[in-house]
Amino acid sequence: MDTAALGEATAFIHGHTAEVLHIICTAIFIFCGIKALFHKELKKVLIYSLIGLVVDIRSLLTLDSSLALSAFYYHVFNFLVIVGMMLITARSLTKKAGSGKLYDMRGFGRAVPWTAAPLAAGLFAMMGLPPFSVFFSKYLMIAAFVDSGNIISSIVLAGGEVLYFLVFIRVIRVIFLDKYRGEPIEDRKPRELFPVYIFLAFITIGGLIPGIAVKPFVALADAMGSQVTDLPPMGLSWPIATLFLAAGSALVFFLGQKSNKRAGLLSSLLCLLAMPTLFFSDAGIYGISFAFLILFMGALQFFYSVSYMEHSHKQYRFYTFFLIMIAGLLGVSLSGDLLSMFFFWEIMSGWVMYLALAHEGDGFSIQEATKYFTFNYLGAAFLLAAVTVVYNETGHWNYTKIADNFQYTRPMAIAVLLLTLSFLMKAAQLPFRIDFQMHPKPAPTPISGYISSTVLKSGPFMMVKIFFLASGGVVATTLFPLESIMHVTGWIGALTIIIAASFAMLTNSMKRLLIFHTVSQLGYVVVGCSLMTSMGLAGGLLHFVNHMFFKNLLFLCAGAVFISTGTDKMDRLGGLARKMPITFFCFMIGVLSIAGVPLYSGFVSKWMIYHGVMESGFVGIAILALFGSVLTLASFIKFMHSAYLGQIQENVRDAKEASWYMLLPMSVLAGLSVLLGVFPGIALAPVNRILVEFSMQPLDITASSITFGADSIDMLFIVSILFMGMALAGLVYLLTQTKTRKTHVFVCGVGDLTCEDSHVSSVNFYEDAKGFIKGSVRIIKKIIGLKGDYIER
Amino acid sequence: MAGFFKIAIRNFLNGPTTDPYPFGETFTPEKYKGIIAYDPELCIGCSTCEYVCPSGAIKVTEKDDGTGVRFVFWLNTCSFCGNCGYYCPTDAVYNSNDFHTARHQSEKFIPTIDDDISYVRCKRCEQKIKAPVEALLIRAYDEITEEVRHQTSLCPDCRRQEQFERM
Amino acid sequence: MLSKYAIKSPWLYRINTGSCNGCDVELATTALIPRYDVERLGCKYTGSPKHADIVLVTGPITVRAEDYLIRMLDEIPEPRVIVAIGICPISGGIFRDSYSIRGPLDKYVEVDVNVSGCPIRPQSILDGVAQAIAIWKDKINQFHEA
Amino acid sequence: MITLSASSVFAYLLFPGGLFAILFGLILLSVERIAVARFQGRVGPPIYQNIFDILKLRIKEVLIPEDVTNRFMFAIAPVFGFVGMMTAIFILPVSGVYGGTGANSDLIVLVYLMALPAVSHILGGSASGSTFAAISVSREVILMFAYEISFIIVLFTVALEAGAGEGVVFSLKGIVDYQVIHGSFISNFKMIPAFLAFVIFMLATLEVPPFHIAENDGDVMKGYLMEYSGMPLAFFEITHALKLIVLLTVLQVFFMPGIAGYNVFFNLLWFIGKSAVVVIGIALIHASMPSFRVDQAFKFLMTVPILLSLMSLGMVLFL
Repeated sequence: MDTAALGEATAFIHGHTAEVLHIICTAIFIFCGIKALFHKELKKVLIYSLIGLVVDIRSLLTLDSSLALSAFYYHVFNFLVIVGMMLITARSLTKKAGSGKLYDMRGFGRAVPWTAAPLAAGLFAMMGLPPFSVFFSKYLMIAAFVDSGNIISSIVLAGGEVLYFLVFIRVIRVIFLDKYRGEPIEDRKPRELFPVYIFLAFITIGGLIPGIAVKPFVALADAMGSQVTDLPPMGLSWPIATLFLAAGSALVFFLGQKSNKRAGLLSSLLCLLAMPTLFFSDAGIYGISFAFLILFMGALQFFYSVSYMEHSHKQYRFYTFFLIMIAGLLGVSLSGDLLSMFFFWEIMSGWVMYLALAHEGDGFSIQEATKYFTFNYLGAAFLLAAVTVVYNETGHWNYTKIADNFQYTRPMAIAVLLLTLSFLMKAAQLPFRIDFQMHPKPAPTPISGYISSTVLKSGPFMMVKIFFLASGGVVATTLFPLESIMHVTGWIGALTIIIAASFAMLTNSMKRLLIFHTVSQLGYVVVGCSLMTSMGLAGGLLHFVNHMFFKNLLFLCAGAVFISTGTDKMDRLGGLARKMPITFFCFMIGVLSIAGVPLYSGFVSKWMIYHGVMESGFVGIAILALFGSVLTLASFIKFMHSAYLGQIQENVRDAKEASWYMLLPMSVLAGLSVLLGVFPGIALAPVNRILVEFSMQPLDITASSITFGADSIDMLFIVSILFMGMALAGLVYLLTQTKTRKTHVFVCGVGDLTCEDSHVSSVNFYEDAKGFIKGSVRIIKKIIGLKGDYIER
Repeated sequence: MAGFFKIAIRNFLNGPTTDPYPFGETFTPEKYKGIIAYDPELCIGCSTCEYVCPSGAIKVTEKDDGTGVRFVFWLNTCSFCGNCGYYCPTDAVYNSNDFHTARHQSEKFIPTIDDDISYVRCKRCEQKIKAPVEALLIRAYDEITEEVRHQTSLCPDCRRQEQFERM
Repeated sequence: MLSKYAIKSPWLYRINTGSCNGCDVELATTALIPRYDVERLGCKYTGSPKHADIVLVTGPITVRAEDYLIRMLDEIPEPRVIVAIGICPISGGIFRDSYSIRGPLDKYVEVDVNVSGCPIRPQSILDGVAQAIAIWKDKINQFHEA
Repeated sequence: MITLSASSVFAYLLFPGGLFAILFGLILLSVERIAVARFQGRVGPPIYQNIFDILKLRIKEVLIPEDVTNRFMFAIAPVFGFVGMMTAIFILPVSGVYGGTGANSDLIVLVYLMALPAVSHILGGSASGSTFAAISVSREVILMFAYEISFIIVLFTVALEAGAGEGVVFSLKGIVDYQVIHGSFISNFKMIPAFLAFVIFMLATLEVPPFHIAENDGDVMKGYLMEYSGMPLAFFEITHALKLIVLLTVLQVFFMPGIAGYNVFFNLLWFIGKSAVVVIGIALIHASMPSFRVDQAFKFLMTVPILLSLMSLGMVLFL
């Protein structure tokens, strides 16, 4: 069909039947999605999803810009390549499994990895995840919509993809993550696999160097005769550190197959080696300091997981995915422009994290990892739409250029709102369903510790950047004024502190309690950062750093306990402090700093946040935040008492102290928590330079004191008074050198009490107050629609 | 709540009603059954008290050299029930209202009362008899004549003998 | 020595080894009712054996209470005074030769003051406590010489 | 850096800080015991009673439970509360007598320091491994969780009122100076509910009978102090006395710091007088109120003091 016919066909479609066509296409889109979701046959599933997605692109035709046309061509071409590749692999898998049924191919991904790998890659590509070209074609599609002005339909389109996302996830779970039970089958010969891998290579290259890959399609669109508007530049800026770590992860994948210890140490070394590369990056003090922290925590985490992953299987795969995730995170922090930030954001919270989280392979961890992956995908969809709108409004990707010509117009207001929304979703703030937004409990501790302390921080990290960018521009609309967005974010943060901490009061599993507390401590960071005053932001960023240390410390302690006792349930533990004194000591430092006791790091940042909040006059937020710290202390006391202190329980009798691989990172973090408590100046110096970068008035700080306007505090002074008191007490202890004698605990002389019934465990620790807390939690559950005993389990 | 406030304020105003015992005298009811007291003159050695004492605090035993009856009372097992005082025919044993029973451990095994009554020789046959007790005589006879005195100083056999001779 | 001041605050602790509660009621009255206020001597009933200075033991050590008593006596810090309240702990009292009691308190611990009576009078408890304080003073001195 | 001048060391160790506060606290505790006895019609202990309790505990033998879970935590727990209270007294200004430590005497620091005694009770109780202690630790945490809310709201109300509308005054000295000029808050009708809420908070923190739950002699006897004897127990008693002094000072800093005379001695007398009156008031409530059960206390503390303090917060904000 020659170009003229096509031209008027588009005009015709565009003419008066666009609405009818629109409705039909959407109907087909949804029908195919549902069909694919429940179909048994693998081939049928693939075909239905192809039809659905191609039909979904039909709305592109309604726009008559060349951008839409080239996007259409590029998108369709990509789809054809991917589905072709997947159909070939599907045929070979059906041949191997004997029948086309999806469930007969359970676990094939593990049995015949090399034949099945293209199928997985294709499925991830269809979802539009980064390293593949569909990511850019989908981005072009949404850019086309935004270009033609209707933002709402672009959001609907991005959101609609989630239906197909569920389809693909189901296939991946069945084929790749389930155990393989059949008799061993061997891979196909490399000669047959060659064509499939050419296709795979083609779409991956298309993803990595999008600029060149899209050229032929633009030419094709020009040939069609519609006027050429310039394509949005798609050049990615790869920071050196990310490249270094990506290469490192490949190295670990190949070298680490033999011994887990070597793989762990190698990846930890890689993180340390990546640090010097930060000096060459030009990402400004804010990005570099966050990157430095990422690498430092990564090194500790790997060193810890050398002995934690001892019992696990295929550690090299875990380390590779972990390293790629860190590379993505580095990309987010160091990237200079919004598009590459989004690209690395997708890598960080994309399929890499999904496979790392589902590493244990049992049903529960896969189900939780899928829930978290769906939640992240939804967040990323909003982000994609918002990022394109920002580009469309300002015409640039680079942060500094965006800041220069930033007008707060109506669409821009929607974009800022969407950005804040997706960053809040990343930082796991309420009021979204808390069981979805929290990263999964059964994931291995090193990665869940790392996600809690560092990966979730990318949310507030970017939120501050966006607030800074938005506050610079001239205000042109009254739709969503920036102050109200920030105020609402503050309130969301405060509510999260209270609700998440009260959930933590009820839960019985160690890691779930810690994850609830991550959510509530992030509430503090969000409250601090949403003020955008110099004291508030400095407090938020300092808490950002402190939380990183003491939260990771608590996670590592919980991991050490999990390894030596084998159970994650608090009510089956008791009296661990006898068997694991060093872990208990580090745990206590973590608890005291998360509760904000003056000698430890949590206190200083909370003090600054309260002063910042009260300075801006939000009394409600200050009260909720201060009460949140009491809730945190209460729930950690439950954890401390039922797991570490109290009577020693049976299954804890043979618990041994963790190996020094685990203890070293713990004591380093504990030392840092105390150091930052006494000398907050160390962390505040870079924070001050960040304040200057965000053109705010820096606080005048010395090594230990902070003064800003009227209120000031000198931590060393308070700590020296505390130490004087301790010295006094020690002196008095020495003076009264009376005899000491060991006797048994007083239980009215009864001799036959077993340990179980003389230990108050976490289930009935708050028995008396449970009525009240349960009532209020039930109301909250109704509001955010959480069913079952998710919290108590 | 208001009720208690009124009582508290009233107590405060009226001042304490504490009994100043260790530092001053305390009221002891007259009939309070405290430590028992023993009057050898009245005792006739019938050991009813030993028989009725529930906790075996009293021992009435023949003295080993046969010269009398030994009355031993050990405070630390007496339950102050007053049986002995009630059943003693001659009220030799009675409850005093002395309540100071706190003793040091070293004094624990010292008998509280260790008294004895000695026998009297019968006028005629020199046999040991218990001495006549004035209170009993008063209660037995209207008035104590010389005859009664004489009779009670004899041992039962001699008294029988004398009565027989008088017939 | 400091013992001159220390004896001003003897803390009492009650152990009931199967008593008929007659003496325990008397013990309670010495502390609580306004008439015989033991707090004037600086005494205070404590809840835990580990805070006890003067231990008031009531009841004839019945078979069931025996090993509880042994375990409890071990939990009382050293410069302490044991006071046997009522005739039961001193000699078994009325139940002396019954099959179910394990004899006087002396078999288990070295008693210092015996306050006999069934039940004892609150005033005699104050007597016992006063004597116990005197003994306690010497014990404190001995404890600190050793 | 650290300005450990002679005057601050003197203030910390002797006058408004250590020795004076401990002795004054112990005497006030004895005064409270005597007042309670007098309200019950008894004579009550001599006034030096609590001091001699400490001296007696000094000579006692220290018992360590053999299956204690963590000996280090068991020994260090009493020191937490003691240190917290000593620092709190040091930074609290006594009107007309002692000026506090300038910039560092801050409300937020005060909140966290006043939570330290409760933390030391909890650590001590759960480290001792005894069952009674575990039950009383869970009660203590529930109560602490309940009464902290009203304290925080009262705190912010006072800070806002002292800021007189345009800001918030976090420094304790600022609050005292504001009241000296504008008349103390006790006379200010807006602050009466906050005063009542603070008194309820005081009763709950000091474990005075309406809230004598964690160490209730009825069921958990000595509660978290069950396994302590000798010198560690003395530290807990001293911390209790210091906590009474800190609460009285905070009450006077928040609500009635009125400076009576000019020289230090007269102000000190005025301070002691006010404290004695408050202590006798507490003794009256102590003598005439039975104790709550834990869940009753929790419901009570979650409703009455919070409503009172919210009422006065509302009045301060919107009136």
